[in-house]
Amino acid sequence: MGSNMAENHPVGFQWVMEARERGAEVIHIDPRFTRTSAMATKWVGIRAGSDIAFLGGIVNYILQNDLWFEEYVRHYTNAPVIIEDTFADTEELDGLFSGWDPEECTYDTTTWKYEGMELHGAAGNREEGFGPTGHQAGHGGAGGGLRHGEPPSEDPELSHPRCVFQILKRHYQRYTPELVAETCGCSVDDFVFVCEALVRNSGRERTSAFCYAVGWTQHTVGVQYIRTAAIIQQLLGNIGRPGGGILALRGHASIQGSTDIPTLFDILPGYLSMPHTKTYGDFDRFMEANISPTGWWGHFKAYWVSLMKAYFGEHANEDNDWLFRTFPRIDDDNSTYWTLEQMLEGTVKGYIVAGENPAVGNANGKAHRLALAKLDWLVVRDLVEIETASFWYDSPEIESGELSTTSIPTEVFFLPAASHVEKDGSFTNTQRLLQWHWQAVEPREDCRSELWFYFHRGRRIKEKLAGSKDERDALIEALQWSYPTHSPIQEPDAEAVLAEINGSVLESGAFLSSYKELKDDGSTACGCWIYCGVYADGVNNAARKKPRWEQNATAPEWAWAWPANRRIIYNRASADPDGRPWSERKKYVWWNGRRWTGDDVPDFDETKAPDYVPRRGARAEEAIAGSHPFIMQPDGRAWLYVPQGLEDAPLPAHYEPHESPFDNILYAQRASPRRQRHAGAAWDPYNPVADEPGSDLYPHVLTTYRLTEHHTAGGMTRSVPYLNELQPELFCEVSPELAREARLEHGGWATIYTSRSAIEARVLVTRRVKPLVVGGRTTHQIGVPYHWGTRLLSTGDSANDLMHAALDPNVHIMETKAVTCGIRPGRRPQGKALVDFVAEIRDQAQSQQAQEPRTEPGEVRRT
Amino acid sequence: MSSYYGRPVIKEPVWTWQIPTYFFTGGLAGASSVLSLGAKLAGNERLSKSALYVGAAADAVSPMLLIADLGRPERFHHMLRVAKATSPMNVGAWILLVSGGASSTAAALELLGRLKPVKLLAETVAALAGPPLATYTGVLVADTAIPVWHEGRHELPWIFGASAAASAGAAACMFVPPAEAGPARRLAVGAVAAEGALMQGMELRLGTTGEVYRRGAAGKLALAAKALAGGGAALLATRGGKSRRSAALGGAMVCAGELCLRWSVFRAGFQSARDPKYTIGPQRARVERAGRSAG
Amino acid sequence: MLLAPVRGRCNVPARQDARGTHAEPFCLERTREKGWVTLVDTIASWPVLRQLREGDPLGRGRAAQSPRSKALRPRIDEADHVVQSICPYCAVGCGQLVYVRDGEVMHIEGDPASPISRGRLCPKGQASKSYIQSPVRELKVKYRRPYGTVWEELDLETAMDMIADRVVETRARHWQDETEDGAPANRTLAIANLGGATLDNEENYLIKKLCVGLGIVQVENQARI
Amino acid sequence: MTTYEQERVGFFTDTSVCIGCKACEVACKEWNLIPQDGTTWTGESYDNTSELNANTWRHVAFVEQERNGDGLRWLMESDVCKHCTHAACLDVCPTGALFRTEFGTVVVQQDICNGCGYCVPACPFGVLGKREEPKDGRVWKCTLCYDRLKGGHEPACAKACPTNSIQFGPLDELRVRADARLAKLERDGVEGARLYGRDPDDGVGGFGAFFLLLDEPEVYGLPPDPVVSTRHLPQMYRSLAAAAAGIVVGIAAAFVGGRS
Repeated sequence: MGSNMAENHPVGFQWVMEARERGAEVIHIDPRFTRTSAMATKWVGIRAGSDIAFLGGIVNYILQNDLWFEEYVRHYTNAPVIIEDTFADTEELDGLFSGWDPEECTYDTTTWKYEGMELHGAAGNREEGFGPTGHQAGHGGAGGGLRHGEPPSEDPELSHPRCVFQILKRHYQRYTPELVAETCGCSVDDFVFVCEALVRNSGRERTSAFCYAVGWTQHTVGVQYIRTAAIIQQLLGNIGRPGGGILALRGHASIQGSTDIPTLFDILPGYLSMPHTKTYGDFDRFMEANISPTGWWGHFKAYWVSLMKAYFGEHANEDNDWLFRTFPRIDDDNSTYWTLEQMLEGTVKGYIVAGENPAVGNANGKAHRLALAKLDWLVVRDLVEIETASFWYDSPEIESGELSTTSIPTEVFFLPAASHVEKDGSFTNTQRLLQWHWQAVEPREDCRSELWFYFHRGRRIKEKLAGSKDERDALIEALQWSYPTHSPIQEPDAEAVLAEINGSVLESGAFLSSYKELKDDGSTACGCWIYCGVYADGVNNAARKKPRWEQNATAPEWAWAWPANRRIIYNRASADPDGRPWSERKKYVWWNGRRWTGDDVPDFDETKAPDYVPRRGARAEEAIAGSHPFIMQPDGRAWLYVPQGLEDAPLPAHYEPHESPFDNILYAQRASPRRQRHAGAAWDPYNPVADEPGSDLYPHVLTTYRLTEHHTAGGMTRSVPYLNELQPELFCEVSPELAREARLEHGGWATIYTSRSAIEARVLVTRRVKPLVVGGRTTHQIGVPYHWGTRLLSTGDSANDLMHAALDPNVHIMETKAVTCGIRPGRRPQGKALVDFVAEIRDQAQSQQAQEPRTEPGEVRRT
Repeated sequence: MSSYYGRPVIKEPVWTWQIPTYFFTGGLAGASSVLSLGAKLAGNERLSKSALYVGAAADAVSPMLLIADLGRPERFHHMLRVAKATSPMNVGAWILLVSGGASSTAAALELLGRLKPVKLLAETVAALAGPPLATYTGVLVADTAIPVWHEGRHELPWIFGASAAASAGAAACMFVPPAEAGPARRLAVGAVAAEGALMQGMELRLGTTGEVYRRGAAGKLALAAKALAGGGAALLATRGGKSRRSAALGGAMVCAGELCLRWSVFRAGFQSARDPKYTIGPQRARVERAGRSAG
Repeated sequence: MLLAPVRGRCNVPARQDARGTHAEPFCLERTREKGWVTLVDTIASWPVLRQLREGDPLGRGRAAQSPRSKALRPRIDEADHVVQSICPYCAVGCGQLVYVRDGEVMHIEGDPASPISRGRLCPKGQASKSYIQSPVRELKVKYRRPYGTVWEELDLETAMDMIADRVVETRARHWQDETEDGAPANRTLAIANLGGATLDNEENYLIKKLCVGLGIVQVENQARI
Repeated sequence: MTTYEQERVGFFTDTSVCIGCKACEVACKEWNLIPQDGTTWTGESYDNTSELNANTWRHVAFVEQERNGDGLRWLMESDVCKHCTHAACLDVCPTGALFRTEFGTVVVQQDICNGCGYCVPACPFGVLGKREEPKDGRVWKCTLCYDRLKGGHEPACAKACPTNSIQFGPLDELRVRADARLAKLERDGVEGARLYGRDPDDGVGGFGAFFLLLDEPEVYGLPPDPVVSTRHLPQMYRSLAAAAAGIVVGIAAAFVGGRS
């Protein structure tokens, strides 16, 4: 679900095909019948944006029919935990949870906590990760706040009305097969088929896996999509076991790496939180907020201090709180779309873009291009001149007259980048595997790696600021910035950087082999604690290339997986509470009486017996019992219910997409109340929705997607002749029924429009897209790939120009997988006429909408 | 009948105008050589000489046309790299080499009036090579996957042969005074009649496959061929023996008709290849007749 | 760091006649030496004669084989060395073998040793060589001055210096010690950095590290889209 | 039975596992340095390649089907030169440019081909095409990576294929594998599965590159009962001889007729 694996991860899909050939059921649940659907043993078509209803229905099916994996659920999840009586569910509040503040549009998440649990950190202090709004920075973050590893109140019988299990049951009781069919537009039979197949293939002897990609994440409730799958997998015992899991199929070579060693605003390497402006500068308080007393995050300080030593070396020491006072602070949201807003407002002056093409790849592309024209300076680094670099002379806005080249002040530097074969380095793939790629040839002419660009830029800046007495320059002066270089262009040695990431004992210089060796006293340095061990003993383990035929199926000597070269995390769950494999067939890691052993590196203290019970006052992982596999969690359990750490819900509830033609069948609250919007912002107008007047101007559901033959915003494929001949043009997929209704001609042109913009695309009429009946009403879905822009070897309109920038509040990802739109036959107006065309429909819609404005319960309407 | 988006199953030929023109010139050359030797044996020196020159000229033009059509003209001699019985084109190249060599030698010696025995030998060789030269092109097109050609494999050598004979006779009529052109006239008229019957018979036998001869460019050319050759033959038959001018006109018309005929066959091949029904239909019928499953 | 070179075994130039631009215009096999012996050899190598001699009377097999075909070898055998790499597109992380000759990539194909991909590649990964050698790839710095209408040339060193200046100046002018509420900020909100998911871990590490040092907090990448 | 200097090799293309990714098309082009073949959007499902020709040696066909009660089916098939046992292209080639290699494959030798184009209409599958690019003019088709085979590498397309839909190997082995595969699909109740070109007794003597299809061949643009045209060559030569004799007789008759 939420993934088109055969098309977007074809080589990974070989394993799915192999499983299918061995008899595995492969189910594809997707709005479109794709190449993945064609390969699946079963395809279920659902409406884009309705996945939580479908998944919630599965949860309900499992619970109502008592099909859950009892021993797994009882011992490995927080099902028995009793929740505070302040908690109120969406069933009671018609789509809202307790703690909703309609003014701030946030939840007070203290109402969701475990009963009897003290909130960790001083209450009301709004500490990062611990504030009542539940904002979570680090992945898996320092959430929880348990004083010890066992929650205060539990009901092992799972019958207490306020225990998680009963809350879960009540929460999903109305997600019946009939309701799922009505909401998602599928048949009851298809839904039940999926439930039965999943249940049949789970348990002691069998496991099932979910694969997802941006079809799940690009929603205003994206995190909750994945959460719902997590609930199913916990109930069926499919986590931490071979063949199980929820597998994120990520889209870029090192998008996992760029999250682990983040180029993200809110975290530091290894998912350490960035300090927040609201932390008031106190290091001890920051530590207190982030060190989880129980669970693995109890070592937060060692990781933090070691990172500061890697960053600042001798300049960071205990006496100056490891330079915490001068460390930069973030706000609640400094993400891409926030930056976009700041650019439009003129706050952002300079923008450096390396290997990304926001003018095409980001939602509401037009806003991005208009924003670029407000900058003082822009640096673009890529292999080809992408739309982000050329906006000032050939963007659609130049054509429409909204921008004029001679009035754009932006100074643009385009610097050609080096490709993967022109530099050494490692990518972290979607299964956390760090794989080294060796340099094969020297980059030509001005082409340079990012390693070169950032290193030499940093070097120059440090030189320019050398000797500065300004306080603001203290940190940059303290920054450790010397790396050996090689070759005539002075390319920094990537292995030296990897060695710094791995970390070392400062005194001896010995490379660390495990994050367990990290110290909080400044004696170790480590650039990313979860990567510690990749350069153990000075050996580049990411570069291990022992052929697969010389090792077992786990291939532990091919590259290196974080953490600790572990291939399946939480693999202690592959054994029962007593440490025995759940079954011979699914044997993976087990307790042999003295230690944990098996086919993988055990994700557990190797000598912690299954019957280990933490003593009172135990800290960190010592506070986790021997029967609790989820060691990163403060209670060692998988969370069916999330008491803290999420902004929008402790339990996933079905909400309509921000833009959808329908009301929420389940609740009065239509869309997620917590979704991030830019209400009233001229750059991000929204279509009227559901039964609002004017919504009939945008009656269809639009979803975007990728094709095998291209890659994301096209910067890496629209430059390749062989690929462009395979998919040379933008098209839209519509059903024969919609084609008839809208008079669209196969092979002809269609204009698709939203409040943001309009694009033209060739019409591909196909039975692979089906009209769905939702809530008794027929709805049409339109699919558009988003690879094209104005430049390179094949050009076309950008689907992302149609998209709005309403976001998921947890991760600030936009909802490009389900918006509403209108469609007309023929090509779109050109130039200024395009702007007028879009504005005319928008104005009409908005004036109709204004006559009968609609307010959802969770929303205080602002104009 | 299903097909893949109506796309052709087989490829149209890549040959251009030179090839049907060569079919004509090659046929003309081959049949003229025989006519020349026949006239010589019959004691009709005038006719023999004219036919010899016509044949030699046509023989000389033919390789030029063929070479011009090649994707790599400079590699024309690769045609003689192998001796390949399975390739009508290779066989034809050898025949053309022999025929062209012989007829040009004969013509040159005739012009120079020297080495009579050698000339006679050359004439004999040319006349021996002539009939296969005139007919192998029928096999050449028939030995392809093009339904209308391949299915017409029984008739095509005959049709091409008749057409060759007609053009040889007609060409001779253009250059030889009517009094001495009697055999040529009879040849032209008889061959046109035979060819017409053969074409009709082939079309009938081919059924649906043959319908391309009534459609599109092939149809128009077939019609033109019939009109020109038929008209020309009629003119030759009625007035060719009396009027030099009529003989020339009639001869020219028959030649033009034969050229059109080759073009018609040529175009019919393209049309037959382009529409998948001509490829799939008979094959599907064959499969069903045999009661097997395809593949 | 490079693997042991894979040396070619034959003398057919790797890039010969790949696009058919300079095929040999001969039929009878020609050799460089002159003389009667060669002529005899040449005639003897005439495929028509070989048809009889080599038991291929119809000339459809070995008799028709040209010397070039006989000597043909895969061009990767001519590589100076082969480098193990990883596909730059999606996150599956397929193994690639990069064949290099004379300092240029001559071919890229799947690495059979990889337990992830088993030597297979998708169309994008398979097109990696065309990607790095794209006809529209940029090799030079391009500069557009404020309000400018054209790209201008700029020396890389100068560009780097100018960019460093821009960062220093913008940062100095728009530095925020504290937020409006008086909370410590230690940052500039006037500079943002985007990108990282297509880059190496080491590069991401330097980006984040440098941005932290400079107080640039708006560091983002494709994980957000 | 023809014997080859080495074991005869070929492809078994199993369309039941083809995901339509077109890696084979690109792998082929990258290895064989084939020119680009135009950027036309066809609207024919996801197929913008359309056919095999001089600049496309692997072509993935896409067929969208909706069958009553059985839902949607999206057939994908990577088509390629069949390397026929009795290959018309090879038979008719006048220069010997096309020849049977030591691996039993059929290859155009680019240093020999003079672009006569005879093989183009001779092929019952429409595989070959003449490259019209300036200074080329020769005919090109799949070589089954002749150069790679000589170095012991498998053909580029088979190597790239993510799902092993394209399998390369000794033909005898592939046939055994294909039979087992068909039997499995039949057991699993997969409708319409059949082997295409596996049978050595068919009109071209079996393919060196054969297929497992899920529908009739023509659905994929393949001929249902291809026959090598040279099978009828003796018959055609007889017609030729007869017609040649006919010319002689006719001309003789023209002389004789005048005397009577």
